[in-house]
Amino acid sequence: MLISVKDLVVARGGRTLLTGICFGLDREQALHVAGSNGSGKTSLLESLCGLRAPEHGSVEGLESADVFHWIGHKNALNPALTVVENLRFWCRVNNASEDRIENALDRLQLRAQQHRACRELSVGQRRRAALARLLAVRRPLWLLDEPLSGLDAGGVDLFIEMLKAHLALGGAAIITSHQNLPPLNGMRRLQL
Amino acid sequence: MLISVKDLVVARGGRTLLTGICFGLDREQALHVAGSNGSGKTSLLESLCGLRAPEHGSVEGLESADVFHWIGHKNALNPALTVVENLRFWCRVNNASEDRIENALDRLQLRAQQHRACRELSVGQRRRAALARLLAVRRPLWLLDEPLSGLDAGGVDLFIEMLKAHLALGGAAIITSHQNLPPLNGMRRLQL
Amino acid sequence: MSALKAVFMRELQLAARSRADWAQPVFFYILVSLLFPLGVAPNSTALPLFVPAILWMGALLAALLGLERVFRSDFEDGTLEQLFLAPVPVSFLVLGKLLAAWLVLGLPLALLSPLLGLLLGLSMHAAGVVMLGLLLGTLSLFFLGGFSSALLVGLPRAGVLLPVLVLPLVSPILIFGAGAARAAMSGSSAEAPLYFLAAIAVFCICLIPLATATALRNAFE
Amino acid sequence: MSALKAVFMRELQLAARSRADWAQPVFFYILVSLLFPLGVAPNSTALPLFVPAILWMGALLAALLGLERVFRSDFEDGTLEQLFLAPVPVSFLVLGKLLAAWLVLGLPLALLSPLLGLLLGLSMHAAGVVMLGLLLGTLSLFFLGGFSSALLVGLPRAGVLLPVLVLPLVSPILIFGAGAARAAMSGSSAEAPLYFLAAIAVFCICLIPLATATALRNAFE
Amino acid sequence: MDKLLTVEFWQMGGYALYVWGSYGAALLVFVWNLLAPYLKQRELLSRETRDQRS
Amino acid sequence: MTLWTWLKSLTSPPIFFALAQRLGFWFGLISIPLLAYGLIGGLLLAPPDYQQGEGYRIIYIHVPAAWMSLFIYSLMAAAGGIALIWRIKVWECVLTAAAPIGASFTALALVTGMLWGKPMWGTYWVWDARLTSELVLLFLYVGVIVLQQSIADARAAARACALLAIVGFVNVPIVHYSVEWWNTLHQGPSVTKFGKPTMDASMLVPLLVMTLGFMSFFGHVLMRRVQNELLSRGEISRG
Ligand code: HEM
Ligand SMILES: Nc1ncnc2c1ncn2[C@@H]1O[C@H](COP(=O)(O)OP(=O)(O)OP(=O)(O)O)[C@@H](O)[C@H]1O
Ligand SMILES: Nc1ncnc2c1ncn2[C@@H]1O[C@H](COP(=O)(O)OP(=O)(O)OP(=O)(O)O)[C@@H](O)[C@H]1O
Ligand SMILES: [Mg+2]
Ligand SMILES: [Mg+2]
Repeated sequence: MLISVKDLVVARGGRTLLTGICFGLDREQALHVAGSNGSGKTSLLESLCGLRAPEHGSVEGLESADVFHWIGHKNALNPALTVVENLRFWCRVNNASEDRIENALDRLQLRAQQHRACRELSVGQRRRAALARLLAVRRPLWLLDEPLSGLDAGGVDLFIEMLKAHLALGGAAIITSHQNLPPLNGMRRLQL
Repeated sequence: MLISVKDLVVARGGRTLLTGICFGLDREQALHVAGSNGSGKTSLLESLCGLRAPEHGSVEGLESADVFHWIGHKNALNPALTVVENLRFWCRVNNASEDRIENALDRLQLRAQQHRACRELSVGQRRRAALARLLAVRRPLWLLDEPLSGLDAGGVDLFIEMLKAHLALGGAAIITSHQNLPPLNGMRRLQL
Repeated sequence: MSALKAVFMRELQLAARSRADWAQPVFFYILVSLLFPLGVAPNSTALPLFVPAILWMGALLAALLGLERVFRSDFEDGTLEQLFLAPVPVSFLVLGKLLAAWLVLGLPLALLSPLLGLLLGLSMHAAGVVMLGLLLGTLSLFFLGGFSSALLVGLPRAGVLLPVLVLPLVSPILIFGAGAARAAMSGSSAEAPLYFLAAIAVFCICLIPLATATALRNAFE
Repeated sequence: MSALKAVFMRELQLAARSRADWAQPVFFYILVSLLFPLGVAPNSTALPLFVPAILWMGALLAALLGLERVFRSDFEDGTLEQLFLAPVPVSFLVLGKLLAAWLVLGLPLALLSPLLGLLLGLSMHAAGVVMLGLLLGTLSLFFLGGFSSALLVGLPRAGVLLPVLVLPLVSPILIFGAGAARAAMSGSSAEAPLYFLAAIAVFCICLIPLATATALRNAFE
Repeated sequence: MDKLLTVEFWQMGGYALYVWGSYGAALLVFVWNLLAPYLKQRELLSRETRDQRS
Repeated sequence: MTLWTWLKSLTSPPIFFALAQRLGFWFGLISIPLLAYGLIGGLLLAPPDYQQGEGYRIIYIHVPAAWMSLFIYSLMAAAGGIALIWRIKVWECVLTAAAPIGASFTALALVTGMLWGKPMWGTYWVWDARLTSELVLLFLYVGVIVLQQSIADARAAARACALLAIVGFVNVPIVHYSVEWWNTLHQGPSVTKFGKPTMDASMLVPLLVMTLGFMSFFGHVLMRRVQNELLSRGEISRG
């Protein structure tokens, strides 16, 4: 089990949003968390990765920070730095080698933009740069909040490919998305 | 004609993105602008509404500010103010009456959140609050940049309903979206 | 007009929401004025000579602290572009915003100054002149400062750049203001410099909003 | 360690983005210190008495203005949450960030101060003491400035408490710093206050990153 | 022109330091103003030819 | 050159570039004899002052430099106005190109003023209105330069500088009239009182010639810098 969640209760601003969340995720499995606006998907993922203390319940498997990746609604790109500089920074902070950056940029088709400051990128290009982090630093579990937002059709396909390859390599992923994801092997759906 | 665009050239940071854009839009017509990430959809819409000077070409029909609504990637909601306060502010700045706010909130199902500060809303709820401006202040032409981003399935349906009603009332709209919009009467598609 | 009022009221509303925003400049002002004498030998007889300069510089620097963010949050959350598309001249809206900013951040400084002045040993009369001067002076200061921060909106290190632009612009105000206070202290008439300050304030209120609106617009393109 | 270095280098990189960046703190400091004399009667002979206070105020302001956004922009663009999930203690990263900020903004001020002091009429010896004092003092001031900006990000409501938290820490720095300079000006030994400043600096470097990290953590919960 | 060779001229009635200091400063300003744009232009033009070649 | 092409050259980067080439050359050429005569006239021909002796010869640097500092800032404000109203790139370049030159002349006026003040007033510096406002003028120039370098986009930067130059222009009359408004140590207008200058012609003529020399030198450098500005913006492609 990469992650196992038991009886999780998530609350925001004094309102209980989710109760009794239980699930476990093994290698080569993915979970698509779906739910309407404000149902608590982002709050759930933040609780899983430890940014937010859950009201109750336990999350096992994510104690060490280098097991998982978290990509939220925000891209965590410094607007004044270029795409490459941002990625390099994240590799260094996470003690990872910088060799995979090139490959990550290739895969996300950001080669032409790699030396441009992130403030000069379009919204979708910025999202791609954020996703490139997943490939630049390898981690077994991905926690992704709306990874498809802002991506064009080609970008969505690219992401699905990335996800497939990740699962095939023994990774796992928890993904929220309002768009339907194509059925993949090992993908389950959690409706909030 | 609500808007007529002739031979528009759009450039960003010294790179020419689009050339020879020509179209006109009448009442009860909508234009779906589609294109890959970075193709210049946002830049085009910003040029149309006058935030950005086009390199070349002319845009007619948008000289007066109270003809059109612009909703960009950013929601223009002050995080410290509540949803109602934000909407009221925009009504006042635009010299519109505040009567329609209630209705707008109802339509976008934001009634429960109306007195919460926008920083405490989920991403989709914030997008809904931004879209509520369309109903709170009535304008014949809508320029919307990715209005569906962050909306759940219900939210997308709501938006399509809004759009239909707007067109039926003699309005027009230019919309960028990476998601497919359902075929509507009077809707055309512009592929960049 | 109603749009100007809307912008003005919103600023006040926001200020009431986050008290930290306006508490910081006031705190800084007190800090500077009270710590300054500590930097000087205790009981120095020269201190009174410097009180006007301390009160004026303190107010100026405190105002800078607040001005840095007048336009930034609006720029970042997209409010500014909407304001550009409103059916009202932007300079109007800027006027409302800056007046409100002055009311929230500048007025408290001016009202506080006579108190600090008395603490530092000014006479009643001189303290009054300092307050009057600062009432007028901070007004110009906020308009010039707002203009400069509009020039810098969106830049990552606006905080340090702002003083570099503002201080030269406001130095005449500082000279007149401290001059008025010094005149009051020495018993001569402080009217002329105060009139000068009033003239500058009127000039700033009338013309600076136009320049500021242009500067903001420039930040988009 | 490599993470600390990464954060440190990124700050420097950001500072180096625009060509004029290195010059900003310098101009900033020159302007602040030269404007003070403007408020004083022309040719006042008492000016040198105030020079230490002027130089220290400039440093305080630089710390507050320059650090206003250290954590805010990272918070807003999502960098901060990623840093919390990095496999390194956040207080480490905070240390890197604040040291870099000091290097970019604080160190130039300290190095410049003896020059300004000489311009404003300090003796050679006193100018040296001012520089030493500022080297130590700006370090503490920058850490405190970073802490207060973290408080504003993490606990916006605590903003009003800011004075209560920061004031007791800032005032000894200013008192000792200016005291050292005064001692040097009057020819007596400035060692004791300088040691005190060093002690405060060590204290700040060791403990403030921890407090700052805790304050930042609150931004999420 | 003989005046140039007299010591009195160079002493400037005791003001030599100030007068020649001023003229020296002026010389510096003039030289900097001439050189800076000249060097910049050379760099710009060479960069452009390099860009065109590549 | 007809009037029409002349006007067009003021708006079209490539044409202005060529014009700047020629103008720059002529300005440079003219400045040589003017400066030379100014130097000879000022240092050799003009008689010593009856009060200040030889020390007054600093005037031939100080006053032209001070005048230029005011003139160039005014020019920048005017260029800024033109650039903002008609959105003409060439004038944006004129504005940003003039700033460093103006700053250098302002610094020169300050340095020579200080060097003159020591023998005349006994001190290098006093905080009086004229001296202070000239210092402030230097900082205004610095502000424009720093602002320009801080904004990445060249056009946005130039337009921001234009606004700053216009708002900062209020300082120019303050510098000029400071000696009349406040009683200062500094010399009142002695040259600029047209009609009856209080200076002898043998002293005055070299000063005026020197000023013209400074002007045309400024013209030469300005043209060079405008060319650079246009080149670095990629407005000119030399094939
Ligand atoms: C740092 C010190 C000084 C500064 C910053 C300074 C600045 C200036 C400025 C800005 C002007 C031009 C004023 C205008 O055209 O409106 C000027 C003119 C002049 N200065 Fe100075 N000055 C300084 C020291 C001196 C000294 C020491 C003297 C001589 C005793 C002097 C003599 C003059 C004269 C004769 C003029 C021409 C006045 C006229 O006819 O307009 N200056 N100076
Ligand atoms: N500030 C800027 N300076 C320079 N270039 C920019 C700037 N902003 C965007 N660009 C570039 O302009 C192009 C168009 O950007 P735009 O935001 O219009 O794209 P878009 O079609 O809206 O893309 P998306 O689908 O990702 O939103 C992109 O290639 C982008 O990199
Ligand atoms: N800072 C906050 N304080 C209080 N309540 C909050 C805060 N942020 C979000 N909420 C509330 O918590 C609920 C869940 O928010 P969350 O962001 O997790 O929703 P979500 O499922 O991610 O929605 P979306 O699909 O719109 O992204 C929402 O009802 C929201 O209003
Ligand atoms: Mg969410
Ligand atoms: Mg876009």
